[in-house]
Amino acid sequence: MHATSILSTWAGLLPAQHEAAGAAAQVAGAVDGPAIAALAPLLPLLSFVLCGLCAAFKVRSKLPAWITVACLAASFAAVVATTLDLREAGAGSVMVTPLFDWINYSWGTEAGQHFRANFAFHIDSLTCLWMLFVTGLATLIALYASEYMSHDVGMGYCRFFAAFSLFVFSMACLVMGDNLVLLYLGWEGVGLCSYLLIGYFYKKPSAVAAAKKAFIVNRIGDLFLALGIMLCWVHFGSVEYREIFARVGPSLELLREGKVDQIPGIVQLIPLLLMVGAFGKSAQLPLYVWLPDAMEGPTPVSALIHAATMVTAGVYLIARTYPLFLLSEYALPIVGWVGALTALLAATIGMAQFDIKRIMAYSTVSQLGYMFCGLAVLGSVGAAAHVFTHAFFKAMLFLSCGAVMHGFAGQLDLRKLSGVAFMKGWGVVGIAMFVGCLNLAGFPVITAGYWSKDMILGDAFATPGMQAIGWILLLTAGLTAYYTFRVFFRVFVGPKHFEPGDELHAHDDHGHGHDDGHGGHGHAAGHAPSHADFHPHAPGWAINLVLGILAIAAFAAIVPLMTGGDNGPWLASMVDGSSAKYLGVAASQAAHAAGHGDGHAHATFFGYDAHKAMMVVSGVVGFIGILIAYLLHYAGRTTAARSKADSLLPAFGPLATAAQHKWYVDEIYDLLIVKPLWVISNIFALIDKYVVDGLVDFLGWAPRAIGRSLRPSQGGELHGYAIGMAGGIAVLVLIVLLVTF
Amino acid sequence: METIKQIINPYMLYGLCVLGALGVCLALPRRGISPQVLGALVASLAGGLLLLAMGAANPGSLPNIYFYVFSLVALGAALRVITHPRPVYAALYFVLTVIATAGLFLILSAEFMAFAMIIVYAGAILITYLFVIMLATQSPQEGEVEVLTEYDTAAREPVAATVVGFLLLAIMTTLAFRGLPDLKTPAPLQADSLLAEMPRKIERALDAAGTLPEGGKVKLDDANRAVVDWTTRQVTVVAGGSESQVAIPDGLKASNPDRLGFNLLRDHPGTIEIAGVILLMAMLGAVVLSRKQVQIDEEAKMKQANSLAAALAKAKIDNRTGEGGGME
Amino acid sequence: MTHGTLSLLAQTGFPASMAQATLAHYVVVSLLMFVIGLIGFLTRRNLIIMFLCTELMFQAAGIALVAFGRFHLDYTGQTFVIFVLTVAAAEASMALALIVLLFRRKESLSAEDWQELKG
Amino acid sequence: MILFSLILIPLLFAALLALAPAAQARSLAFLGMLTSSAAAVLAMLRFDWNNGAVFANEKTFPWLGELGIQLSVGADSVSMLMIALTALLGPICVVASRTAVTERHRTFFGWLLVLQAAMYGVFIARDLILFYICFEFTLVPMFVLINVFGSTNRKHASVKFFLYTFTGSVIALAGLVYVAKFNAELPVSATRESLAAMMQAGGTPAPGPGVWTFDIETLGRAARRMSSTEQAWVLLALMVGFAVKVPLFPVHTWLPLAHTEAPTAGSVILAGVLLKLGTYGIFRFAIPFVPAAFAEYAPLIAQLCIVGILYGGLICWVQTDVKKLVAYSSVAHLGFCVLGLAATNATGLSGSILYMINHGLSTGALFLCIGMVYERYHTRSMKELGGLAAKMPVWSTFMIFFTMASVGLPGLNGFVSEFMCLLAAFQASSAWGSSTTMVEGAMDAGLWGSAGASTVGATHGGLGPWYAAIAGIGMIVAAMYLLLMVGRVVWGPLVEPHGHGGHGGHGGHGGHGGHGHDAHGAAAGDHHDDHADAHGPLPADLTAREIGVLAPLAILCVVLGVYPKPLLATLEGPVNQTVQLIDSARSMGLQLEAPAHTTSPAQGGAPTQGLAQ
Repeated sequence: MHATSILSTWAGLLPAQHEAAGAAAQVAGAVDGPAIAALAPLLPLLSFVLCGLCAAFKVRSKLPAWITVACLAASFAAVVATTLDLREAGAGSVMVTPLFDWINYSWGTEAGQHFRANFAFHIDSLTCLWMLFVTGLATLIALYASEYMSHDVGMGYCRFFAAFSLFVFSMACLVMGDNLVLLYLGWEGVGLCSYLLIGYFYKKPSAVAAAKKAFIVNRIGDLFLALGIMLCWVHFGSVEYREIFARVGPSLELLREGKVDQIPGIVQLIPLLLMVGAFGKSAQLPLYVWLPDAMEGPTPVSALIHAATMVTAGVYLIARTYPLFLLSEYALPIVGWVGALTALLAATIGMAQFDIKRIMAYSTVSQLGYMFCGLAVLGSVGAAAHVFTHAFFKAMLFLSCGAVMHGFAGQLDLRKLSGVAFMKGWGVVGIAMFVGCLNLAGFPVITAGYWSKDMILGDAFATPGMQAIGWILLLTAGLTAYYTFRVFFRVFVGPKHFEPGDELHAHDDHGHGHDDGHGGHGHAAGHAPSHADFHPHAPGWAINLVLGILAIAAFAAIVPLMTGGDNGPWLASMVDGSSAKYLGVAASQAAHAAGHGDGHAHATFFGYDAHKAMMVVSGVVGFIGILIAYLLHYAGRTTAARSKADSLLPAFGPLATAAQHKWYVDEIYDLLIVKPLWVISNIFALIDKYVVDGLVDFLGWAPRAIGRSLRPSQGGELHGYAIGMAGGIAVLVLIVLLVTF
Repeated sequence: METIKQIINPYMLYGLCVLGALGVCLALPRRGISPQVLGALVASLAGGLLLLAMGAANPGSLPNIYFYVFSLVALGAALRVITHPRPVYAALYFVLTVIATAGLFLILSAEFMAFAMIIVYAGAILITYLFVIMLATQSPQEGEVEVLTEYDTAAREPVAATVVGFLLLAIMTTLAFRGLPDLKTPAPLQADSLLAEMPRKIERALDAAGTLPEGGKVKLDDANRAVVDWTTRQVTVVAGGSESQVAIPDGLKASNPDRLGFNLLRDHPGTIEIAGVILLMAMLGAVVLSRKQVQIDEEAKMKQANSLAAALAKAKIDNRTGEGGGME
Repeated sequence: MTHGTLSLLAQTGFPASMAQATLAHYVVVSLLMFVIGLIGFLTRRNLIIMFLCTELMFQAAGIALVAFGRFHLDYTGQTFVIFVLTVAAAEASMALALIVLLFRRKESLSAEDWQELKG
Repeated sequence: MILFSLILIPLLFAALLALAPAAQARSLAFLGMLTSSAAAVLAMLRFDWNNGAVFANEKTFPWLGELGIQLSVGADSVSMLMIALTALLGPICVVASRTAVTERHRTFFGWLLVLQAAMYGVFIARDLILFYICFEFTLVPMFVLINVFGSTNRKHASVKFFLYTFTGSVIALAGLVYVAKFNAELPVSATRESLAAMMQAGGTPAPGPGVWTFDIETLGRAARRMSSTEQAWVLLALMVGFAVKVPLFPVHTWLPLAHTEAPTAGSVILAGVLLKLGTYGIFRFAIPFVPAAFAEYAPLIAQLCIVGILYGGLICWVQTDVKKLVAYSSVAHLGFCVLGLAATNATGLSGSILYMINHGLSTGALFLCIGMVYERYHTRSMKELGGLAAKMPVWSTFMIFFTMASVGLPGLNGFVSEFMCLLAAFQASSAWGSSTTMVEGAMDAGLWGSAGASTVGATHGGLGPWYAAIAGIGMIVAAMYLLLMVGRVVWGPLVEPHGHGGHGGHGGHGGHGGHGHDAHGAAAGDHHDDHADAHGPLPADLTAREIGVLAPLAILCVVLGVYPKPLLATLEGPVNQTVQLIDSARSMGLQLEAPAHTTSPAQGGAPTQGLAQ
């Protein structure tokens, strides 16, 4: 018994699984999910392990890429299967697939005396929606990367795909976790992978710094998320979604009755804390600064992690815990304003940048702001839809940029590239880029981006008190259209012209890249002679295939948006079938009632129905943006570098410069936070050395010093003894004098 | 404080102590410019004032004028002893101190001690000192200016020492003055009973006065004391078997050495023995210490060691035995 | 010195008494001399002078002893001065012998040169 | 007996080592470590993990009967886990020191074995004196290891380490002896009397109140009967001793110095086990002996922890010495650990004990990693090292891995314990409750918007969300300094100390031949023969032996991060028992204090006045 107990305790997954299953079964309304759902995260994990082994055995082929693609594809299939299972279970159903116990202990039998955060997967329609595009896009981008990263075969290749797989695993945990702690695991896990992948070119100090920045800024958000989780647990006695949502009921009742002020303050505080976590991960003000820098990573990483999936985790978090957000008076308005301001700020910065990848990064920040606004204006469907469509077209845009970067030796400056779409072998890239730009700009009717953006704008104008946000978003939409097509008109059309980059990012530390990577070009007289030989190396089949699929998918994204079954469009039904719409309609109505008193009336846009009006207005705004971009960057452009727009630049004065320098936000942060902290740290170090330790040293030194100071008196010097004797007598006599006084 | 005030105002006492300290401090030799004369003047001033100020409230009980003369000379010479850079002069000043002290002893009616002091101290001990000083000081070579040694010209920590010294002075004077008025004045001697112990002296005095009968002797009792009737100051004299009463001459009394001798020999015989032993041991010690032998041994040892070292070094260098070196 | 002066100085035998104020004068002289000797001992570095200073202190002690003896009409004070004298002589002989010895070693009379005697 | 053998086996091998030829010292030490670890494994197998609170394998020998001192051992699950950690790190240290220690093998390995025995002794002791002897005796081997085998400033470091911790422990001993004295002066209860009459086999009376004994459990029972003033003083004495060992904020300064100067094995043991003696002491003595006082002063302790977390973390951030950085990070990390203890709830205590183990694994491994680099480059300065990923990919992987474990990345071991400690601090607030009678509660109710909010997850305690929030900043700071270290040392352009960086192009060399050490070896051989000698036979990247040292730690990091359930399960017993002690002390304190406050002025006033008159 003794000997076997430890073994049985450690024995492994099987008994624990039963335990967890039993525990889960106790929770009301929980349906055991399909085991296949567990494959969705586990297959990427397997891929991670295999890639790790490849690295250990120094595999010098594309094997890790194929492993990753295969595993991710299988994972995608598992998600699809799960989704089908879920549909069978019926709309709004929730399934739980337990795996094994994680942090699970108790100190009593009462409620709240048992902490349980297990490896178990919460499967509902929101999960499936997210997992579908995460695994799907991940598969495609892994395929893209297999070619894109090919120059690193045998070196960073295994590392790249290992981290890539680990990312998908973490993302799956984030999305599928059945409790907030598992979400936190995924949350930090994707942060780690982001860190590892941004720092992929680890010899570049800027990449290392960017990776560090991303991780630390994210950690700030993570802290608040963790505090939110703790508060959640203290209040609800659980971190599992099912139990939280079950216990949030009384408060929702209060909300429905309009007694907002009776909702406990703790509950209202939870979303405020969770929100900051979301801001960190989704690069919103004031924590957005890491995302543009994160473009130091390889482009597939930018596409998958920093555009399509990871950065939408914040949106997911809010959508997932939407009932909690509804309870707070302040949470959603704050989210909305932060989102709107971020959208505008990032758009203004994006307009002034020249690095096309950075423009895309700022555009991502801006679009994430849109999504947050969508959530804030009680349009979680719109937000989810925008996440969905944005994932496709933004990934495509990044991948197109990546292809350009790949082909032109790291050249990303839009002043040094022109007419790329018309070069030989670049057609697919050009088309993909065009499709992406149309979507991002919100070209009316035919693009998915238009519809999803429209939903958010409509909701914003339809929600009382949120019109201001709506106007900001509308302005941002125009700016977005402008800077998107600025890139397109400058880089992909117009006269053919290119200057190769100094060096391909990936090549700077790998010898073989130098010879063919350094290209020359006739126009670039200033470059090294070898540049004359430079030929842009057009993308291969994998890249083209992926771009093609994505281009189609970007359009196809309209389908789930617009069509569907009985419960409205598919996507809407999926969102509504989850916690993101959990009692949402009633709650929002109640919130409106509480806020204004005039019940169900939607706000209107100049007397028109906001949703219908937006279809027109946003389309027009998008057109105007594109038109301006055309006039400034295509019609008036003479060479690659010069266009009429440049002459307009001085008109904006310091504003343009400031926007180009990202409104000096990095510098301000550095000045206000990093520098003082550094100074304080140094002061602390000095205090530690001289005060805290000095005190200790003094305590050790004092007896020695006393002894040392007395030592000369015993130095054999006659006078010393004599004076001691005389002084001693004086003291003695003095004592006698005083005593006998 | 009350008791001190009978003798001197305490503030004046302490003030003069400070002044004296300042003076002594200045008078001590030091490197560079040292205001020795000024210091000496200040110190003497302080001492003199102190002595004058004491008992000024009751002029009748002041000591006589010679006390001031002798004490100031003694103290001034003592100050010079400790301030003079040349040991020889210091020793000579010490002689002066001894002589002045002897003068004080005279005032205190201790004539024997006064002269013994001069003879033993000034005559013997100080001469020994001078000898040693001569021995231990190199005389300047021909045409060479005598240079004082550094340890003679610069006092060591004069301030600290002076402060300690005068602090001690202030405390001790306070202590002494506090107790002095409480001392009970002893009753004057009723009779010079000690004279009875010295029958021969009485005999000689009677003889000199011519009152002693021929062949007469002073009558002794069992303890060999003269039989004296102090009320009439008459001593019993036995002359040829008959006793007669003879008056003791007026001026006759036991002198200072008499009394001292009696005190010393009758009251403190053991102490004398001890003193004798001390003197003997000192003599032996001095003889042993100053034996030339010791030094020779040391020198010989050193030479031997040196030569051995040299021999070894030599052997090391040219690989030869150092016998020659050993013989040196 | 004339007879008169001497007799003035040395009142033969012990005079009837001595005022306390007068005793105080002698005590002060004695203490002053003692302190001067002490200061000398502390400040001078020449071994011989230091010994001279101890002699000074002996002197001071002698004055006090004689004065108190006089005050108490007792000769023991003077007797003790004799003993002091004896000890001083003994000490002087030993000390001077030692000084000579030390001087032979180091050619110096400085007390500071003999710190190693601390053992 | 199996537990006694844990002490005896290393000592026996140490004695053998002293007699054996120096050439065989290494293998003999390894054998000794393995044997003792095997004994530990055997003890673990015999332990009933389901009843973690029961002290198993108890064995008692009489020793000094007059004072009731016994050789008494036993282990509950907390002890067993600490023993497991010790048993793991011991052999690893021997293997890791294979090339690092180049001379005086017998001294090094002999003392390492003695240290191992002393550490085991601390964890298994059931008698206070035995505990204390072992507790103090860890200092001697560590002193020798630092003093003889340390780097440049080793003399100062070792003396400071010894004196500092020794001073603290002596004060702790005073507190413990006071408890023993208090126990001895208690009246012998009636039932006790009859029990005391029944002498034990050795002729000593059974431990209990009224007799001199150092039995930990008896003393614990007695100590809880002390007055609150006495409890506070005893707590102070104990905390001084244990806080120095931990080390908590103001008394931490010996640690960076000792870590920096110690040899690798010394650092690993120091960070891995020796620091845990402090936290273990708090858990084993401070809390059960004086639970009421501990609960009362827990906020103060927690505040010190938080200061340590932030202050230590920020100091890490500006260090240039890698080892010093990790050493200061220990100050911050142990701050979390003690914060969990100060939360005085089950979450906190479990988390804290887990933290002890996890910190031992991850920080121990970090020290091992740094030691491996030090062996190759003979420097620990971040200014002289950089971009080692190019040259040492395997090492870099491990380094990043353990850094992440140390940062507290979920999925690795650090997270579970760190999260639990923070959660414990968060929930441990009396203000959470619905008790509006308390002023604090009323204020907080106002803050949270509503009274009577359901807080099912809250526990009693003096901390609160602010403690967790501020301590949580430590997580951010931890990321800042550890990533700074990784960014400098592992990533970035290759930087090597002078004499190492001369050969080969920085980038090209790392890129082409970075995987094999052949290229490096050849380059070194061509250009720098002397330096090839200087770092001995070690290749550029890790050897199989070094990987073998790090791999078990890495595996454990993952396993404990993903599946801490068995540990948590077995810790429930002792932890819940301790929490009950605290809770009962707290409730009793509330009952006792209330009347005491009202009556004491009336009663206590009169005699005071009488005295004054």
